[in-house]
Amino acid sequence: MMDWFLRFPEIASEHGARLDRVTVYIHWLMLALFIIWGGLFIFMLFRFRAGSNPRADYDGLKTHLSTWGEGAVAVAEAILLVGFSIPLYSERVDDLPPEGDRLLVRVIGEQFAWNIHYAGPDGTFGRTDPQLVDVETNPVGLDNDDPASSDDITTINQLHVPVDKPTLIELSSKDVIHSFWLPEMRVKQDAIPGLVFPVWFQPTVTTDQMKAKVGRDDFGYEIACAQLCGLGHYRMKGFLTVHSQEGYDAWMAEQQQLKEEEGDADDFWG
Amino acid sequence: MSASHDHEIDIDHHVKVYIRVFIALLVLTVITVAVSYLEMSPPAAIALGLFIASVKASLVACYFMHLISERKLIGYVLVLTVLFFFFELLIPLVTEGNNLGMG
Amino acid sequence: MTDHAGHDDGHGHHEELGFWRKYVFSVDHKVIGIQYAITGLLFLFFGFCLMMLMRWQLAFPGSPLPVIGGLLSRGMPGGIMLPEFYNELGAMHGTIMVFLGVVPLAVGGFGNFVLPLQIGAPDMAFPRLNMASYWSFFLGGAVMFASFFLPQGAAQSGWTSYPPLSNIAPSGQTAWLIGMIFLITSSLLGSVNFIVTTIQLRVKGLSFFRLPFFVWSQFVTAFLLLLAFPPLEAAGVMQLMDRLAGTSFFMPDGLVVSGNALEVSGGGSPILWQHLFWFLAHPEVYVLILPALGIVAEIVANNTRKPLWGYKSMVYAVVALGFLSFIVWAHHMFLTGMGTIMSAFFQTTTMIISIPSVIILTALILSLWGGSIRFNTPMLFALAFLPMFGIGGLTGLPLGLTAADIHLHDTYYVIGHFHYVVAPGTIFALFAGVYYWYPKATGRRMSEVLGKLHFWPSFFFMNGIFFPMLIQGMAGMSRRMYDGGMTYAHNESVLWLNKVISFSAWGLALAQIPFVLNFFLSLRKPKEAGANPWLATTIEWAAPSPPGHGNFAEVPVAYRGPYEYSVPGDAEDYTPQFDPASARTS
Amino acid sequence: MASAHSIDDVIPYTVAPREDTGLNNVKLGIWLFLASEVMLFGALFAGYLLLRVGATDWPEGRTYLSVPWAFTNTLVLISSSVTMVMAWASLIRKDLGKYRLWMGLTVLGGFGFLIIKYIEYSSKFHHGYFPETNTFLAIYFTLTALHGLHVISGMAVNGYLLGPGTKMWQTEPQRFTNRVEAAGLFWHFVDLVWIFLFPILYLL
Ligand code: HEA
Ligand code: HEA
Ligand code: CUA
Ligand SMILES: [Cu+2]
Repeated sequence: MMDWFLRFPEIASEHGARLDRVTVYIHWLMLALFIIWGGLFIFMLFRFRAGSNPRADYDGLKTHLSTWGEGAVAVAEAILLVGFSIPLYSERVDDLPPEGDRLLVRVIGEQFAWNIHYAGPDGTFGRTDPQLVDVETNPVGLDNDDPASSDDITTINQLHVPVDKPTLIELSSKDVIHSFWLPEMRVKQDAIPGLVFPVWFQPTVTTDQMKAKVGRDDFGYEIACAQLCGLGHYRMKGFLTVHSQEGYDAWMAEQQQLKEEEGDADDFWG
Repeated sequence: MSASHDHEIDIDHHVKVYIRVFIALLVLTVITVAVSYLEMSPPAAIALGLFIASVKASLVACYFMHLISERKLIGYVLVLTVLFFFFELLIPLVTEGNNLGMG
Repeated sequence: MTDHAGHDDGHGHHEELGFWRKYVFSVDHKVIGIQYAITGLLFLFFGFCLMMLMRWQLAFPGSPLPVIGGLLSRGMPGGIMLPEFYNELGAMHGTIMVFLGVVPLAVGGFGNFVLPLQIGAPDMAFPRLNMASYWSFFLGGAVMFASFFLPQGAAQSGWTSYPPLSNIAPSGQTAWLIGMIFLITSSLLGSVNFIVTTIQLRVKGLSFFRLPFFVWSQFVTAFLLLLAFPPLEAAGVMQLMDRLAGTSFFMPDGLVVSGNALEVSGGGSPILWQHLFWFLAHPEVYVLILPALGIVAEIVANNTRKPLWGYKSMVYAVVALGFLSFIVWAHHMFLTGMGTIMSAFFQTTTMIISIPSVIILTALILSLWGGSIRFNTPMLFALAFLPMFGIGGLTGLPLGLTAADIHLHDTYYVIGHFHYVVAPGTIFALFAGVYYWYPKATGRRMSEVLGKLHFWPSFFFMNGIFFPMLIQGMAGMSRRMYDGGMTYAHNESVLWLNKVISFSAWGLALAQIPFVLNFFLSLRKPKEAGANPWLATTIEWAAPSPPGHGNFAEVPVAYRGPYEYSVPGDAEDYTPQFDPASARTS
Repeated sequence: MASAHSIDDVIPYTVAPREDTGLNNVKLGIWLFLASEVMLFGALFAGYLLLRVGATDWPEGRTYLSVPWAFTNTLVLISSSVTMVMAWASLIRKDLGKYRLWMGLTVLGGFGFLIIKYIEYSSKFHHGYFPETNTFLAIYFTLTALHGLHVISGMAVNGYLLGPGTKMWQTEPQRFTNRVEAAGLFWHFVDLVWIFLFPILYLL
């Protein structure tokens, strides 16, 4: 019932439901407090209005049951904190998916786009250097003299990942602070220049499956920017496509193909 | 002003103390500089440097600023301030001690 | 210092000051309080206007705004708002509401006017400092206001001014920083004054546990201002250095802006600003709420005609709140890459700090039990404050749990959370305070009919504005969206609420008309309120309305606690603190 | 109450201490102000630590700054703290002449400090060291400039108490002594800040 009431976005990641559960529980607590206090409040306004109670009682309420109420709130908060929020958050930031069984991608925010950088089949990222950045042709500043760069794929605003496999993102920013947000994945993390943060999620529903689920053919997962980053903040939108593993492999092969066709000029973006 | 609790006869004694504190401060300043030329590991050097500075600062606060004989209320204010000052020093700790940076 | 000082042995000698010394550069806490209050109200109104412009853009993205749009040609060419201008409005709405509206009204206005009266003092401890504090605030406000007329407009990096964005922003940001330095100076001068006044100038018999709760709330607030503002001042100086002297306190190596590597030395940390900002700004939010709680407590006690329930626990709670507010700041920064230990620490302190708030609110609500409740206008606003602050405070809880904050951070849920606390919360309390102390300040009563006409629609529209924001936030709508979030498909189902909110906001504007009328028309009524129109117990009601120079005809003495209403055995249902006679000696 | 001033004569405890707190208003006020100053410099200090710990390499102060000058300046400032407290002591002894002498020396000490600071600054600029050169110099210039502003404010107050402000000694000696004490507290605080800045910036 609370889920319906809270109207979360669709959910498509393995950990998302557990995060939502905390939100739901705390809202139950809030609702209970509000109803108990609110009910009492309305009752007292009615019962103790001057018309019906012309002379006030100096001592007022004599019980101290409320202390128990306050204690109960504290206990409930402690349970949510220790039992749920702290371990869940810890899982987000400490239990990063181990090497091998994950896709590693770099995401670099800039005003006002998301640059995506794949290491390609060799699994190593080519060297990057801010001095080499060119908005049009080389948004991440990839050094093409580095052999590891040769199979690297960069895209703008297009993040493609396979389903049911953890994706680990190395998040950073070129200019100002952005915030990388995948609403359906329940992933949000500030992208701060000068720092690189790990973000990970395991998608459980492919884009196609989600299209069927919500009954809309034009559905697509979005990447939103959640931190004010200038006048284009509102339109700093990217797209996330969740493929089946085969679909993802096909996409990656296609990108490699395209990259070769472009030759050494890497002004490709997808 | 502390006239209410210091008697004016005390002032000669006070002045003597000021002179002694002054000399101590001079000596400690020389020591600070001398110590900085010793070959020490940076953490040790920083700890020692700050320690000497704290001693000097306490001398100034206790004697020149009369904290040693000041009313309790001022003491409370300062204890509170020092506490919040340490909260401020949590800032570098929070940032550096425990962040996720990978690069 | 003046030379025309009266050589008179007696106290309370009224000397004639010229117009300027009496009303403009006055050192009388009452005049300064009223100056603060009027300036604060005007800034609230200005901040409200900025917000109404934003709400137009949010409800009808990209459509030209009739009439008014034409006047704002820089930001709204052809009446259509530019994104830069939207960001200016947002940043300045936040800044103005917080630093130029609520704080001056709540602390500068009510604090200055009421606090010395409630403790029986003739004035503040440092009257000239008090005047300096007002004028420093005024200068800060003038700089902020004037910044809209800069070629590239006012600050546009949010009220939080996160660098590097704010470092590379146009000159409005410099004006913002300079304005903030004036405002901070003003608050520092003011807070020293409040603390010394409270400690030193209490009349005989007024021990700390006989202070009205309002005085306690101002006292704690003053400590927050005193100790939390300097870090922001330091941060402001550093950002000014970054902008004007080319330093890189907040800029790391290797920045590339619009494809060009930035020519700075680098080595700085953007997060440092956030820490220094929130080190102030979290205590600051309690600066916004504590005076409001104080006002509500006074009015609730007076209009239930009984003592506050659990006065002592409220006092302990407010002190605890003030103390704890210094160690929760990083709950605004959960998503800046915080590890488990630090986030656990700040989640825990955040949950702990909610407990004293619950205690205060519980005490206020349970104070109604056994009361004889009068529903006059101040009481209506004070009563409405309770559930509104309740909603605002409760919605703070999910934000304090990182697991929930991952989804809710930087969405309209946050906007809904804090507006519930500050708008139908604090603003209502401030309205309550205006209605309650207006007779003391002017000797005249405000109209009850207009008051109720102000209250009910305001109550309705406030909820019409802020409740939908919680729903939008839950659905994933980001804040600070120039187009109201229509770029994103996941917002589609809640976009229609933008119109509901905007129309409610304009409705709220109309609902303020009775207030403005009431405020000014009541000034023309006869001065018939008398010293104690509400039959209240605290010491400000011993002074004549309006109080003269030196405040009290004779120095009052406090004989008992602040809220001795309906004392058994007393004929009247109130036994003032300053009244020597009572059936019950305490 | 001779030569009462319009507002002050109605405010209690401007001169004499309140019984239960044992303090007068000015004394409490100046300490509260100093508390906020602690937080101000504390924030910059926290910033310094954060930037230093986060830096890949941090220059030794000596590579840019002159230890001998700073050492001299430390001595100057410490001495002026002593002269300040002696000035106050002379007032307790009711010796205005001595007060003038010591207070004059204190103001002179302030000038000395500023002159040396000026020499230091201009030699930095001369070598092409500016705040924008690197983070170390940025924090060095910011901290010392802010401290310098405090020195200037302290000198302004002391200068007033040495010049026109002395008039009050004739009419309200106690109040004047209180003012000198409060000015002294501020001046010692400025000294105290420098005692930390010296090792932090120059030596460590
Ligand atoms: C006056 C202002 C004020 C107050 C009092 C509070 C109070 C609280 N705030 Fe809020 N907060 C803000 C103003 C305020 N806040 C602002 C301005 C922001 C955003 C700034 C920005 O980013 O621009 C913010 C943001 C903010 C965040 C960051 C969110 C984010 O950016 O992701 C968090 C996270 O922990 C938080 C938590 C809390 C908590 C736990 C409280 C607690 O203290 C609340 C405790 C109160 C209660 C628990 C209520 C008790 C209720 C009852 C007892 C029931 C009563 C019921 C009836 C009467 C019917 N707040
Ligand atoms: C104290 C703080 C405060 C107050 C009171 C308000 C009040 C209001 N705010 Fe504001 N708001 C902020 C602080 C505040 N806000 C902050 C900090 C932000 C974040 C900025 C940022 O993102 O950087 C924000 C952002 C913000 C946004 C989000 C913008 C965005 O993210 O893009 C919106 C959107 O609707 C909004 C709306 C409102 C509304 C409708 C009110 C209404 O409640 C206004 C009601 C006002 C009144 C009722 C005043 C009436 C006064 C008079 C009538 C005076 C009469 C005069 C005389 C008698 C002389 N606010
Ligand atoms: Cu990028 Cu907002
Ligand atoms: Cu907060």
